Amino acid sequence: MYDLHLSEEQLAIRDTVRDFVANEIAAIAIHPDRLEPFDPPLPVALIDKASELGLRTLALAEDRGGAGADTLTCCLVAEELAAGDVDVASVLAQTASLGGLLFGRLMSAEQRDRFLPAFLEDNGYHLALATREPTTDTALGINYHRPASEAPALETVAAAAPGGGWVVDGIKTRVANAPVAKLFAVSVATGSGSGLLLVPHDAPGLTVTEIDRDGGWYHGSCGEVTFTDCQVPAENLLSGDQSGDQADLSEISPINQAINLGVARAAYAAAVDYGKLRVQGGRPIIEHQAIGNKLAEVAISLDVSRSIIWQAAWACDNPQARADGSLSALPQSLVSQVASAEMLHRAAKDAAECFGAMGVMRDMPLQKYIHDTRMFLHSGNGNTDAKLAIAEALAGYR
Amino acid sequence: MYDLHLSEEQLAIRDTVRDFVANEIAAIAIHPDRLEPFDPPLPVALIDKASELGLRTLALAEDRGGAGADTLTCCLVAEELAAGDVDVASVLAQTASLGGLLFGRLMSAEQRDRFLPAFLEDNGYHLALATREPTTDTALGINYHRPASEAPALETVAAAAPGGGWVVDGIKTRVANAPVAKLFAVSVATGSGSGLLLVPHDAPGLTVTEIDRDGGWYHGSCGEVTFTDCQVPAENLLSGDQSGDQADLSEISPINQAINLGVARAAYAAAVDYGKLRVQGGRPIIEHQAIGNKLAEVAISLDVSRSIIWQAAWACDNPQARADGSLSALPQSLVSQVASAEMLHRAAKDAAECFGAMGVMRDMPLQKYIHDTRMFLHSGNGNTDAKLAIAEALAGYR
Amino acid sequence: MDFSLNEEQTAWQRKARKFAEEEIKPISLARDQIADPAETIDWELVKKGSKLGFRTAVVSKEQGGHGIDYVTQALVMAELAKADSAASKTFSQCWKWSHLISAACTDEQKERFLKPFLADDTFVLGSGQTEANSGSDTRRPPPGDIKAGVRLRAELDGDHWVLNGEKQFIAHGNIAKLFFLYVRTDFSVPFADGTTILLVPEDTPGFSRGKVYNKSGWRFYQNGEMIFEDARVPVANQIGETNGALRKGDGDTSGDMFGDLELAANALGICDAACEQALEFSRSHVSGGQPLWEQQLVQLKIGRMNMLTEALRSYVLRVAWEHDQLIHSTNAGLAMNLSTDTVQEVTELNLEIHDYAGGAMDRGADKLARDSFIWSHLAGDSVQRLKIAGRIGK
Amino acid sequence: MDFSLNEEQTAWQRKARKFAEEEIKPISLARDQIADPAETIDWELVKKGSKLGFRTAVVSKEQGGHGIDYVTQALVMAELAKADSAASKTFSQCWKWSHLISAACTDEQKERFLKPFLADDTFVLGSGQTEANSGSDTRRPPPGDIKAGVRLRAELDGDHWVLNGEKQFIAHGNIAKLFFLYVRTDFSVPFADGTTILLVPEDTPGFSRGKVYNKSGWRFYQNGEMIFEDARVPVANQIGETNGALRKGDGDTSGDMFGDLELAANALGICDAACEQALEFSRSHVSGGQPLWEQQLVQLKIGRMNMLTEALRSYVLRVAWEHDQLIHSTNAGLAMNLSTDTVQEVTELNLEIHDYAGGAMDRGADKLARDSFIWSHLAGDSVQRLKIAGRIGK
Repeated sequence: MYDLHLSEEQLAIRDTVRDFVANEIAAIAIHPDRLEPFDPPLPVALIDKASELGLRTLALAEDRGGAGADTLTCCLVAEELAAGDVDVASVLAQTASLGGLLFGRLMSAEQRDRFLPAFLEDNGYHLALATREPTTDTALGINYHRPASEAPALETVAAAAPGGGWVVDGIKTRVANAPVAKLFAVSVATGSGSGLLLVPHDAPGLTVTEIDRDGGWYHGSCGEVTFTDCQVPAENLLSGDQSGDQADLSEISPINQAINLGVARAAYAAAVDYGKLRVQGGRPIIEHQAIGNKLAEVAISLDVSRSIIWQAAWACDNPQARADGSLSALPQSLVSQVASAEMLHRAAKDAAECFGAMGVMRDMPLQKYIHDTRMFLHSGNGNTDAKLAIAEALAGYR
Repeated sequence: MYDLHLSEEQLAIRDTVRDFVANEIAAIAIHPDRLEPFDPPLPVALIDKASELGLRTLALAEDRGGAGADTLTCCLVAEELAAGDVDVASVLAQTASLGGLLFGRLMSAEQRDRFLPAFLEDNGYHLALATREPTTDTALGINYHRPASEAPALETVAAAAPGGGWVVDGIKTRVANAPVAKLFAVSVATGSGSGLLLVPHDAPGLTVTEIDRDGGWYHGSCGEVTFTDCQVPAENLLSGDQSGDQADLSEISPINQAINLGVARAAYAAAVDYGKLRVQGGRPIIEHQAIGNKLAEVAISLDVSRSIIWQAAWACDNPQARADGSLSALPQSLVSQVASAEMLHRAAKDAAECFGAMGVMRDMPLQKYIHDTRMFLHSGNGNTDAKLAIAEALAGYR
Repeated sequence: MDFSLNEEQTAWQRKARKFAEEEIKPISLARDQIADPAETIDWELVKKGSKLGFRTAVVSKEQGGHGIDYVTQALVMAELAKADSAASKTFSQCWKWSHLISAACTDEQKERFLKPFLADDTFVLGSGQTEANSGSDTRRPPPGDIKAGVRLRAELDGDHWVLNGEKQFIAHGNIAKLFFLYVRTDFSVPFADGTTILLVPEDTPGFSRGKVYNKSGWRFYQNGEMIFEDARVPVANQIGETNGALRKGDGDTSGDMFGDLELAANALGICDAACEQALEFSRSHVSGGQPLWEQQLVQLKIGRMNMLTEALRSYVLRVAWEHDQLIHSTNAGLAMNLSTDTVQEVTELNLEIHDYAGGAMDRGADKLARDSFIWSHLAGDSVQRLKIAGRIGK
Repeated sequence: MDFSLNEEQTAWQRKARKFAEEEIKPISLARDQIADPAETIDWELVKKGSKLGFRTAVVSKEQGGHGIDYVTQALVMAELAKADSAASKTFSQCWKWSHLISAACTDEQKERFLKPFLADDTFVLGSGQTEANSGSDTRRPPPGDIKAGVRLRAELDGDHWVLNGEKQFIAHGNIAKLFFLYVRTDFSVPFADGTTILLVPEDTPGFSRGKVYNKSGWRFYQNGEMIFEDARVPVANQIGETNGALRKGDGDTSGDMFGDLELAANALGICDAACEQALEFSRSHVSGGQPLWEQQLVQLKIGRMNMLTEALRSYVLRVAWEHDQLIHSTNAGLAMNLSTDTVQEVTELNLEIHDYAGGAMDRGADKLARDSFIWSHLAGDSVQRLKIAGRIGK
């Protein structure tokens, strides 16, 4: 039955996080240090505090020590956090999502017993998924009419060690959370195929190089991970097919979109406040038609984006809704990505425009909101690629 | 609890109407007569057939002979009908919505007893709401920063007749369904204030002039209604405040937006079919990146529009969802109007572009889809006005 | 750098403006609303315009025309289009092929075809390219595909070509007295290498006209179907070399390049009309006790309409100048692409201005929007953009 | 109509292109990434450019400058901006006020201020308009409101004006050697009627520089705060009449109108850079075994980038020509407005082309987008659009 009411639990967690952001994050987030796009330090202390609130373990089942949050709830939390600080939101969202997936679906009971206690115990214990290789060429769009090609072989190889266990060699790049992760799920080619291998951050032969923020264009924390004769116990291989699950964790996820929404919302809130405060032409600028109209457009963008991001989030947890005709057959996460990324970037720019010269100053947050939403717009292979993936579905290639 | 599943009933009614459209409407809708934008005849026979299916009485409570449909269900039906024929959808949506309102909320038991039987019995019994006057000047936006002004006095007056009852004089213009309506709800000034008066179409002194289609820019059926010494029984006045209800029936309603969506969907479906069929450059044009990308954009527009229109429809029936924080505080029907009207017009144009020269031919439906979605884009006072209404809310004027 | 017009250019511009204001504009809306697509053209208007020189404006003076340069052509097209875009196109469609005559016809052909064209005020010219299965392929022939493109077959029989097949959506297909027909003369090679242009008079035996297309806009300007059943066209009517249709025009600015300028200049006229309508309406329509013009959002829209229009004008005149200088660039095509975006946005903004009336849409504003949708197909679809963009990377 | 350049224009364009390619482009990204906003300017570059004549290009030849016309100015600004938009602005900011000197200064003032300006390769000029509470109001003074606008107070004390107050966001506020300062000389009338321009040398007693603004783009070009505490400026440094600041410049093309052209021409340079980057990347980056260029969507984007850029170029050159002819129109302002939309869309499309790299964004592409956001505020916000649009309805 169609119903847009959030549950009492969802409303409560949203309020809690909103208060946390107002009380703990807001002031720190607009410190000039944090507004600097070139190399802002990761606010580790804030992330740890948010962990204490349970936001790191959000998607773990309640009986495993988490909050059992569904994807929509994760979106609510991500939006609130990002309205405070996009990096805090990104690091936590990545760990929370991966935590839900790894401990909830992919690990065996034995593996869970080995890794879960440390994960629960340590507020600084983050997770990372290392799948992208430097030579990865997604190549969607070239020969758009081509038949689906096979995925290229992984260049990161886990070889069976003579004494048992795996020896991993290879490089993974643009791994979100790599610099802060204590456990990596690494896609590897094994003799018999491919799979995800759990590698602790202190495994001998594993090194992480943080990717330079400015050139790197990422949110949160990101690094390159190199494996050189890296020894991993045999029992760390995850069994079963994880391809679908990995897709859920791509950059095109409703949770990432909710982070983008949070950023744009912060820009909007700042602009409305300023519009009521700033007097030019003899009255607060929000009372000028041109500014009022612009803010209305931004407000509409936020509402529309939220509506479709939530729809996509719900679709992640309710895949049968497509089959029963409640939702269209399109890949909902791609739809909401394409539609919201452009709207939200535009929203941030329009909000900043209300600030005049202050919209471009590095000691003010507006320029950062623009930069952040621009990064979301160009994340992964960008909107063009996402649209082509939809086009391929329409054309019936795959 | 957030849930996007349509109910089994909703899915069933959607399928029924979809079948009806495919079997009864589709072929007639693309007859050159119906594609002519200058003066297409109203397909009365089709409307009557749809009435037989119960679509005219959709929103009446079940115990009063209707289907008890909520606003979302009305949207589902409207989209399906409009994907077949926009005029059929418009006439039925107007009668169905008004029926739900008049018989469900506004009429006294006595009034209902008098009018309901004839309404239920006669498949050609339509309803019209006559509120707009030739001199109406909504004037939103002039002195945007002004305090809210009082509504201007109605120029249509119901005077107490010496022998009892009302004598109505005045003109109402752009009254949807006027040419086919058997009962009008007319906003009138009375000695003591204003209210809605029920006037049967055959009341002496009531004349309807159909508004010329070409210059008129409307869907369905539309006319000017003149009252000259028109005698109406005293007991036909509706009691209570109807201002909020009238707002629900304005041109800016999610049901009208769903009709627009149905039109754009028809354009999209035609373009996808054609894209798979038409070969140029050595392959079906859908297999060219440029066309595939365009169709993906159209598909995304439909999904996004549907998502926000449904949200607005649900918000109509669940006003408390704003207060509890499940929805934003913005007027949802305006949000979905602004956002969807532009997207859907663009979608129709893009779909038509795939047809080359055939996209502009009057014996093909594409040009009509463009014209129809353009009318929705410019209905009422247009998007500019709707955005200003939102802006006024943000600025806190009202 | 000099943006000023010389005396001749100004004179033609003035003449066109007067004709447009006094003769075209008063009948434009009425012609638009004629239901029968075969009855929309007003021959009296064509005759009047012809007598003023608009029909034959680009034929050289030596050959009996007026020999106006490309800048003047752009100015005249825009002025006429401001009153009625389709009427403007009716005249300039004659120019398109006048250009080809002067660029590619032999003296003998000029003698045979130009003279009657110049003498008869109702003699309009037509093209003949598009076919049912050759739309985009006509514009961007797929390399190496011998099945694609024009299929109207021409076979040599003595000193005649014998034609069989059909053409669709042909400009002036139902009224032109002379056509420039693209026929396939070699099916063993791709279309681009096996197509020939023939001059086909209306009284060609075996040629008949099919239906007249009923368009949503551009109604004054008619399109029709052409049918050829063993139609016989003298070899003497062939333009250029056999199989050389798509190679003609290289090194000149006729045909394709004129067509690009033509659409851009015509769109400019529609934009001018929209700007004028919007300003006029915003000043005369009172809402809330004040003219609409007083509203910021109205001013912003009218500012944007003018901004887009003046940018297009600047680009159109640059392209026209380049044509006069025989400079080849991607500008003509890019300006044509741009004119699509511009004319559609500007006419849409004009509709928005008219929204403030709160009721029925102004018919004039509606017509401009309908007319401008034609650009999607002619000037701005992905094929017309890829065709131009492809040249940038070369 | 003539779009060609004369020899002098071509020569300056070539000289600017060479300087941009050889001197500016190699250091542009490095200057952009200097964290301290006071350290971003490269004085060696300024000196080199000055020696080539770029700093003093618009001072008349008689007065010791180069006297280049507006068309040349537009060409030079675009060429320099192609390598670094902010560096180009650093030079042209000097032109803006050179124009004012020649339009409004007395011979005595020219003697006193032009000579040192011409002699010193590091002598850059600054404005001084915006204040904390006068942003939009400076651009569009609200009629009749005596509280709005510039509040920096100047009071007459013998033959000196005594200044108290602050200026914000002042171009070259921290480095200029001479400022053109807008001061309020009458608080009993609206700003537009009570403001005077003073020439303020950097060593004026009572003047001190405040913070240097840290901008997200345009980093080479610096902005600072100015503080005046009983600062004394000789009455002899006043430009034009007392209270006549906003009436100067009427009838000439300096100041405001040059500023409009300046932003439009500078944006054109960024667009050129973006088009070049996109084409280069699309040809060199291979995906799926083929250059990106082979993809239709890539071609469409590059086509659109070029289309928008060439339309802007056409409009910019038309505006420059109008300035040279002393023709007044809304074109300068509309071209400036348009340059905002164009430069932002074109640089955004360039980012989209670079998306295909699938990873980190190209720093050069990112810089172009950051630089172009400055236009929102300077050239394309609602105030800058209403200011121009308002003239259309007059």
